[in-house]
Amino acid sequence: MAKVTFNEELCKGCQLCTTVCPKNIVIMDTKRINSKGYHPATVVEMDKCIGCAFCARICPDVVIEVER
Amino acid sequence: MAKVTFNEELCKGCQLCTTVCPKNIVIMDTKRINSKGYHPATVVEMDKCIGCAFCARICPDVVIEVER
Amino acid sequence: MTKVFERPKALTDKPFHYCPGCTHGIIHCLVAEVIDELGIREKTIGVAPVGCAVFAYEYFNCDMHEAAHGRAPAVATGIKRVHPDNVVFTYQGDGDLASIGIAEIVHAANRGEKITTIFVNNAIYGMTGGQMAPTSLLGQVTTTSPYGRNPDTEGHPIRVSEMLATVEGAAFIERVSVHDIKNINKAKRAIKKAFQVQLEGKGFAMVEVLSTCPTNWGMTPVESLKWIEENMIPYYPLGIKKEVD
Amino acid sequence: MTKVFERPKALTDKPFHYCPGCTHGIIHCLVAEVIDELGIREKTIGVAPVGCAVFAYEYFNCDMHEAAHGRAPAVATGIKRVHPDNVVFTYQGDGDLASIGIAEIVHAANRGEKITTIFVNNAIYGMTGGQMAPTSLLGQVTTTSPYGRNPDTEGHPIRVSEMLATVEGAAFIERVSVHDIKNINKAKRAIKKAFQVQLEGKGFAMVEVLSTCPTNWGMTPVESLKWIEENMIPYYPLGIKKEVD
Amino acid sequence: MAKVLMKGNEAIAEAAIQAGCRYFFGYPITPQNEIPAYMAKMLPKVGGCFIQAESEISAINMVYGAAGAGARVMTSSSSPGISLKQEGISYIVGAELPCLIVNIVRGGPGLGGIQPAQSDYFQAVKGGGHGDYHMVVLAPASIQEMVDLVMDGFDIADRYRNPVMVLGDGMLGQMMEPVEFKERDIVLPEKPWATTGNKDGEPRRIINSLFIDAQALEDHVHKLYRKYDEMKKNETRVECYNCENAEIIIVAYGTTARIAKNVIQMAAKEGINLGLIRPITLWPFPDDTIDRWAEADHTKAFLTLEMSMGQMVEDVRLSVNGKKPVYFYGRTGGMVPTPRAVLEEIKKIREVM
Amino acid sequence: MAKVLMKGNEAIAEAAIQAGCRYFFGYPITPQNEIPAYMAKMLPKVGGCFIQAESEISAINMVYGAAGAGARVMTSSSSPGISLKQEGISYIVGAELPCLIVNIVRGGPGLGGIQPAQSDYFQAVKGGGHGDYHMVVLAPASIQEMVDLVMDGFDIADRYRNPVMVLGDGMLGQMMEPVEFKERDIVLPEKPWATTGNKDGEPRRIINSLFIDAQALEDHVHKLYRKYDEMKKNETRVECYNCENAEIIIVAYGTTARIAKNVIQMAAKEGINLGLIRPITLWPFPDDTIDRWAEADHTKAFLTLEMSMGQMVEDVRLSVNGKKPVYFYGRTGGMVPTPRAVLEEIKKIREVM
Amino acid sequence: MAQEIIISGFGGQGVMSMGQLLTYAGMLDGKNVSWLPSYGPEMRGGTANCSVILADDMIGSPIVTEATALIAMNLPSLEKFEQALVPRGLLIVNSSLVNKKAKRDDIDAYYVPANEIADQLGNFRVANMVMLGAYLEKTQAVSLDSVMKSLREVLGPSKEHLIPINQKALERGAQLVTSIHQRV
Amino acid sequence: MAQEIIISGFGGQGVMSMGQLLTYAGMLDGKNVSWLPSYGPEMRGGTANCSVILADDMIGSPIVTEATALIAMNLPSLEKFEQALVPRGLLIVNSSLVNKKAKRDDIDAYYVPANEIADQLGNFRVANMVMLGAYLEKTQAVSLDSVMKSLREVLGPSKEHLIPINQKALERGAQLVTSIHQRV
Ligand SMILES: Cc1ncc(C[n+]2csc(CCOP(=O)(O)OP(=O)(O)O)c2C)c(N)n1
Ligand SMILES: Cc1ncc(C[n+]2csc(CCOP(=O)(O)OP(=O)(O)O)c2C)c(N)n1
Ligand code: SF4
Ligand code: SF4
Ligand code: SF4
Ligand code: SF4
Ligand code: SF4
Ligand code: SF4
Ligand SMILES: [Mg+2]
Ligand SMILES: [Mg+2]
Repeated sequence: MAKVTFNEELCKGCQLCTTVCPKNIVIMDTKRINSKGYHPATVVEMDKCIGCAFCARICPDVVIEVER
Repeated sequence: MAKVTFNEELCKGCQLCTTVCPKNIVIMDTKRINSKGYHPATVVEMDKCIGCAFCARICPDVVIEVER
Repeated sequence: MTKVFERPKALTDKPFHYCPGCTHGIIHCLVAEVIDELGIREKTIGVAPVGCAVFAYEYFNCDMHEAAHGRAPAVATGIKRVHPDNVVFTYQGDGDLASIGIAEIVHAANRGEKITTIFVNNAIYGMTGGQMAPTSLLGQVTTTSPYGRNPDTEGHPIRVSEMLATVEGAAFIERVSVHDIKNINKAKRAIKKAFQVQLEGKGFAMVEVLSTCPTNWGMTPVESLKWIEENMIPYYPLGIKKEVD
Repeated sequence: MTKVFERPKALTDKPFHYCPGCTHGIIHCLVAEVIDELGIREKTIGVAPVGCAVFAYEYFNCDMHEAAHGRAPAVATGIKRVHPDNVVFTYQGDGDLASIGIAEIVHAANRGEKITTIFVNNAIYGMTGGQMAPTSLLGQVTTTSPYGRNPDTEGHPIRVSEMLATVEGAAFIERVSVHDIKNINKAKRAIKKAFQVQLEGKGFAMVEVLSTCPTNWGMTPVESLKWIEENMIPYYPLGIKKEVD
Repeated sequence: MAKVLMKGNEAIAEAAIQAGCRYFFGYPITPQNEIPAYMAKMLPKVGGCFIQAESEISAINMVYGAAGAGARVMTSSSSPGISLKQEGISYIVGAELPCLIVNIVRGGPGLGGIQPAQSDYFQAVKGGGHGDYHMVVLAPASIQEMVDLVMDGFDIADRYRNPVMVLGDGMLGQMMEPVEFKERDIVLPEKPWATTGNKDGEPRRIINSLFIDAQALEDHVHKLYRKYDEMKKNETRVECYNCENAEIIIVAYGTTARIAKNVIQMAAKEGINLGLIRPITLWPFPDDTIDRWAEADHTKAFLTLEMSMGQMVEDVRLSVNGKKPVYFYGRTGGMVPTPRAVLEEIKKIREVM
Repeated sequence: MAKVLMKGNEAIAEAAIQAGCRYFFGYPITPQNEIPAYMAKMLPKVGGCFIQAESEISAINMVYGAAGAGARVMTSSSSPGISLKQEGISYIVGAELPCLIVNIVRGGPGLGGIQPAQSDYFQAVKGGGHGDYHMVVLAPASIQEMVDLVMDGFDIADRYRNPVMVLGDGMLGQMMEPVEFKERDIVLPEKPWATTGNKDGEPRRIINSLFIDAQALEDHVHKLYRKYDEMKKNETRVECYNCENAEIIIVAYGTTARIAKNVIQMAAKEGINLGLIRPITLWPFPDDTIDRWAEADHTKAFLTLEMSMGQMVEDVRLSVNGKKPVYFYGRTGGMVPTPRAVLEEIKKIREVM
Repeated sequence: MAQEIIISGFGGQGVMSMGQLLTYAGMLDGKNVSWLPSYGPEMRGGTANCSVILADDMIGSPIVTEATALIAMNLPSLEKFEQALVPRGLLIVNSSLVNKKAKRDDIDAYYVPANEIADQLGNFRVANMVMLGAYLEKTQAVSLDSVMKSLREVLGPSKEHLIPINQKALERGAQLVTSIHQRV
Repeated sequence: MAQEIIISGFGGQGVMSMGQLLTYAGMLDGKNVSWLPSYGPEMRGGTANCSVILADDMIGSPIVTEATALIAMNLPSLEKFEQALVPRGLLIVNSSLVNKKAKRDDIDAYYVPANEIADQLGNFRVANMVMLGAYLEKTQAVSLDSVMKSLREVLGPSKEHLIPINQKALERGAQLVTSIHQRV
């Protein structure tokens, strides 16, 4: 049981987080756009998250918090 | 048969030449003083000179010419 | 549930101004985590460079000094000599450290100045819009090497870590990368070590971090990580270059 | 009888201003002989430093440029790029090259600038009256290290040749000494090689020459030669540090 | 030739190349980066050489070497980088070498900002480096003038064997305007003093700024000052605009001179007669021209308009020498004065006048 | 305390130590080498730290760091070395840090010579670095005054958080005179802005000269200039000597002011009444004082006496503002004017007057 | 009368090139012209803007502080520059990204869904041309002919094939502001 | 009247310290004093010289251009500075190294074989004190008492033992110029 939280307003849509998730559950939310003009990253199927924090670790904008 | 010539006015009396002569014939002429105020180096017993040019080689002020 | 990853205390709340995907942000985060873990935030004084990280003084949540371009090691020396019990670090780009500031880093290292340097090598001048750095790779196209870096006229990329490893005062020098999780973790360990070396008074410590500049490399952030792996690391071998006990 | 030793053509008639027994004079003579032997006097342009050899422009019988302190390699770069077919050399002291001018020499070497550098390491600032140089030995007393050079605060003497040997653009680097006839002869061969490397367009070439400063070392000229042998050479090992074919 | 639309910085670079400049040594800094970029691209195509030096100090010393070797050579930078070049500039003057130095000024002091400023006037004109010396300082107010002055600048530098500085600012460097590159006969002068290799039997060429004997150094400085007298006589340039009946004359150069013209037009609509004296050479300063207008009855006052806290105003005061009041209006740190604010200032002056 | 006989350079160093300066970063250069040598010897004994930096640029940036860290800190150099420090000085001003910078001036431009000169006046006073800024520039004329001004200089620097420059020359640096070190209570001010480590709950301390927003930079520069107004009000120093009935007033500082006193004595013997205005602060310049004497009926003219081609004379002219003629006599390149030659010059002026 | 235009938006929206195109065309039309970019670190991801002046008289300052027209490609641009418009100034807003209206009522405002139109045309990059078309239609500041010539110049032979879609975008922008008069 | 003295010789002849000693003594005597060395690369092997002023009034320039006395330790010094003496100025020449006479006849010249005397005293380094003794005898510029005090100060405790020989040298110099009046 793990949880990731995105501070979406900080996200710059760089996609780095999407490349490291072992569960492939981090994706870009192309439907939304934050106030900086970027599509933010988000997690689908949160229940698959193992809380490895890889996504957070690689995020250059410290967008992601991970709990486990 | 070799010959060394000193351009005495250039000599600064540093004595380096006196330390390298294999024949020990280069000495400081403590009786004379050149216009810069130094005792110049000179050769005694020129006939012993083998023209190795060590003295000239080490002289920092290019005082010495050697012929052979 | 406990937090396994959260914003380090040694970072302020200020969002980074870096371009999307620029790994300066990752490196900031690593430095901040190390400061937190070592519990030295209250005695750390950071020196910001001139380069994209010029605003580092807004991000690191400790006392900060903004140096002139290339002079961070001299500024850090001034600070460290006044406060020998504090922890002083510089954060510098490759233009800053390897080009205009090469004299300052060589001599800080040679004096064995007890400071820690985080050297961000992204093979380009980011802030000024993509000029050639001394670390730019052969053939790399930049605004000032428009036909690709040519070794005949511009020389080869300089390996600063290897060079600094030759001076006696350098106590710890390692090159790391942040292009994947494994390497990010290694990078963190190296940075921690570089601060510990300072705390132990051993001498100068530097970590060279291979980093991206998606904007001026003209790549996506994801492509950029790959470019580090495929192009930079072969020329800039990772690992410890110097370690003194 | 034939002359086996006479004043080289590449020296002017001007008597040197150096102190009695200062080996700057020997080194001048070697450089001039090499220029004569290679027959390149008419195409050689020399760059004089700021240091005791500041008046080198009065002694070398070729076109000369007096550089700012430490900047001879940059000046030489400017000249060489304008006249790539000429032979350009710098003559620099250890304060000039290893301290204020370390950035310029590192980058000239790294660019593989096709110039020849004669680096006179006398472990002190001669011209300004005996201050510590980056190359001063541990414990050496100078006006700015009055209690002897202390590695904790002033760092260890820097081995520039070894450091520069790490950069790709350096094609030939050798350390020599002039404390006795054998070594003087070796020094001459090294200097000749360093000019040949330039003539062959191979890259940057440097010869580091261990040299005396009887005046500021507070010794007689003869004692000074001994001091090179007994104190400098053990720390500054002689020999080729880099050679590229 | 037809007009082309060009950024100021690129126009500078192109003008230099057309003037026969084949060597450029520089180091990146905003807001002048288009100059090295253009040079990096174009110089190799014309057989020239661009080097990004490791620092501004190296750059100016490469210029020193290349100038001594007889090349037409240039460097450019912006404020902090120009500060770093001060020792080198002083050497180049001392050794009597020609070269062109461009400063695209930004706000200071320190790291300051990157927006346009005129706060390096003193540095350029009074001598930021050590010792007694001067440079001709050219202050273009349009991209066209930048081109023309860059070309003239090289000639002036060669004529007197002295560096010439072009003082622009971030606005002039970054803006685009149509510009025409007039055809010029480029005749590079003979440089019998340049280091090229000493041919047997000819005198050696020595580039040097050291004169250890004080009397020799004084003689040398006097020689430089005789050249400066010549420059004052021959090279002073100034534009007078609408001064004939002006009540208040604005003195401004470069960007602020452009603004002054807006002010004059706005003022004319309100029936206020203003003039502009625009020094084109900041050194030599057109003191005679200013003095002449100070003598005129209709001139009641001067207003010096600068993007600084007041630097050129001292030269204006020296020129006016107490004959009329000299006021000052300035913005600094990258702020550009608006025409309207300047007009308001002038109205205030008219009230107290 | 009893008087001791000391070289100017050593007196500067000792004064700094007595003023509580514990950090010195410098690089050797003639004719100021006794300062670093003295510091190297004495600072370790008082728990301070001397570093011979790798260059003048490193030295000024070490000063920048140490000043930011709250230390009383100093550097010294001579002309070419001071040129190299210009960027750093501009940063220190921009970041509002106190420190003392000593320039023992030698002849320029370029490598020039090593004999005494006053040709760095413009650089010191108008700003050799980029951007709008000023430093208090102190010009001692005796070893005793050097000592006193060095001590005052540190206080002034701290009071305004701005660098202070002491402008000497090779003669003042090398000569010996008796000097007394008066006891002072050294109270180093609190520096709540200095980088010392950020205690939890307290605001961080940031040393910085970057203001990327132009309006913010202008605000910052205006803040600096409010300090400069204060300095002008509080720190201007000048000596007037024999001006009461003087027909011609010599304006001179430092070494040339000493010579001027010889001239005045020689002239008095010939029945010529001369005075001396000696600016002790070159910035802020004592323009009010000069203006006051310019107003006086007995004052027929001014003669500015400098070891330069004429630099301070501009400030004198600005102060006099056309009220009386201002003449200039100078030697340069390390030549020191003889009293007799100056007197001859004055006689010539009297003829045309 | 001189046209003094501010064009503003995110970096990447073609704000600078739109300005350059207009300036180039003005030059071809024989006008005095100037183009001035904002530059600085805010270019990174933040807003970018440029000033364009087209005049018959001499141009003094190239900075537009009293704009006759504002082309706002995003919300921050509208908020930052609305107040710089002269009374009766022309405002063209990219309504695809801006869901607010102008606050002032003494200006002529038009809301152009430039991104949608560009998407319809099949290339999201030509949103700027849609806006430019609208501007040109309203002001006739330069001839369409010159704009097309400039375009050809700017795109160069390698991008010749993009001319038609750019022209289309210009036309669609023009049509829009003649049809839907969204005057406030 | 002020004493304005030039002391000149080879580096190593103790020219600078002789000047400092005199200056120090002047200070102890309550006079205004100044000492100014020549400095520069010519110090290297060439000549060294210093200016000393001892005055009751304020001292302006510390450079002596119109000397009341010249102490010439070698030939170049005599040649360089003879013309700087005021009429009736005092010249003291080290005749051990200088085999020429002064050219001027409007000055008081004394020839002191200082090196020989120093050698006789057993320490060639005190030749400068012989010259100083001669100067003091002729001018009474400062008290012998102050000179001895200064000497003690300058030599320091470690060289205390050198005081007697220095004093002897001073005395011998003084005797010489009273006995052999080599006035020109
Ligand atoms: C003296 C000086 N020279 C040049 C500059 C311009 N400048 C700012 S940042 C920079 C280089 C930045 O490159 P780097 O250090 O590699 O950092 P990055 O932006 O790549 O992180 C330059 C040249 C300056 N501010 N000051
Ligand atoms: C910018 C600058 N800084 C300092 C000096 C003073 N200076 C002249 S020579 C020298 C050092 C000389 O030492 P080195 O290079 O070792 O040469 P050496 O005299 O020992 O042969 C220095 C610091 C200067 N002339 N210019
Ligand atoms: S914590 Fe790990 S598993 Fe969970 S979303 Fe992030 S990367 Fe994926
Ligand atoms: S790595 Fe961070 S900034 Fe990048 S897309 Fe993911 S959450 Fe957003
Ligand atoms: S040539 Fe050789 S043998 Fe002859 S004097 Fe010189 S060193 Fe001695
Ligand atoms: S080595 Fe040369 S200078 Fe030295 S004593 Fe011998 S001849 Fe004279
Ligand atoms: S320009 Fe490059 S280094 Fe700078 S923030 Fe952007 S991506 Fe990072
Ligand atoms: S000071 Fe030293 S290096 Fe210089 S000339 Fe004298 S002995 Fe040689
Ligand atoms: Mg970089
Ligand atoms: Mg040396």
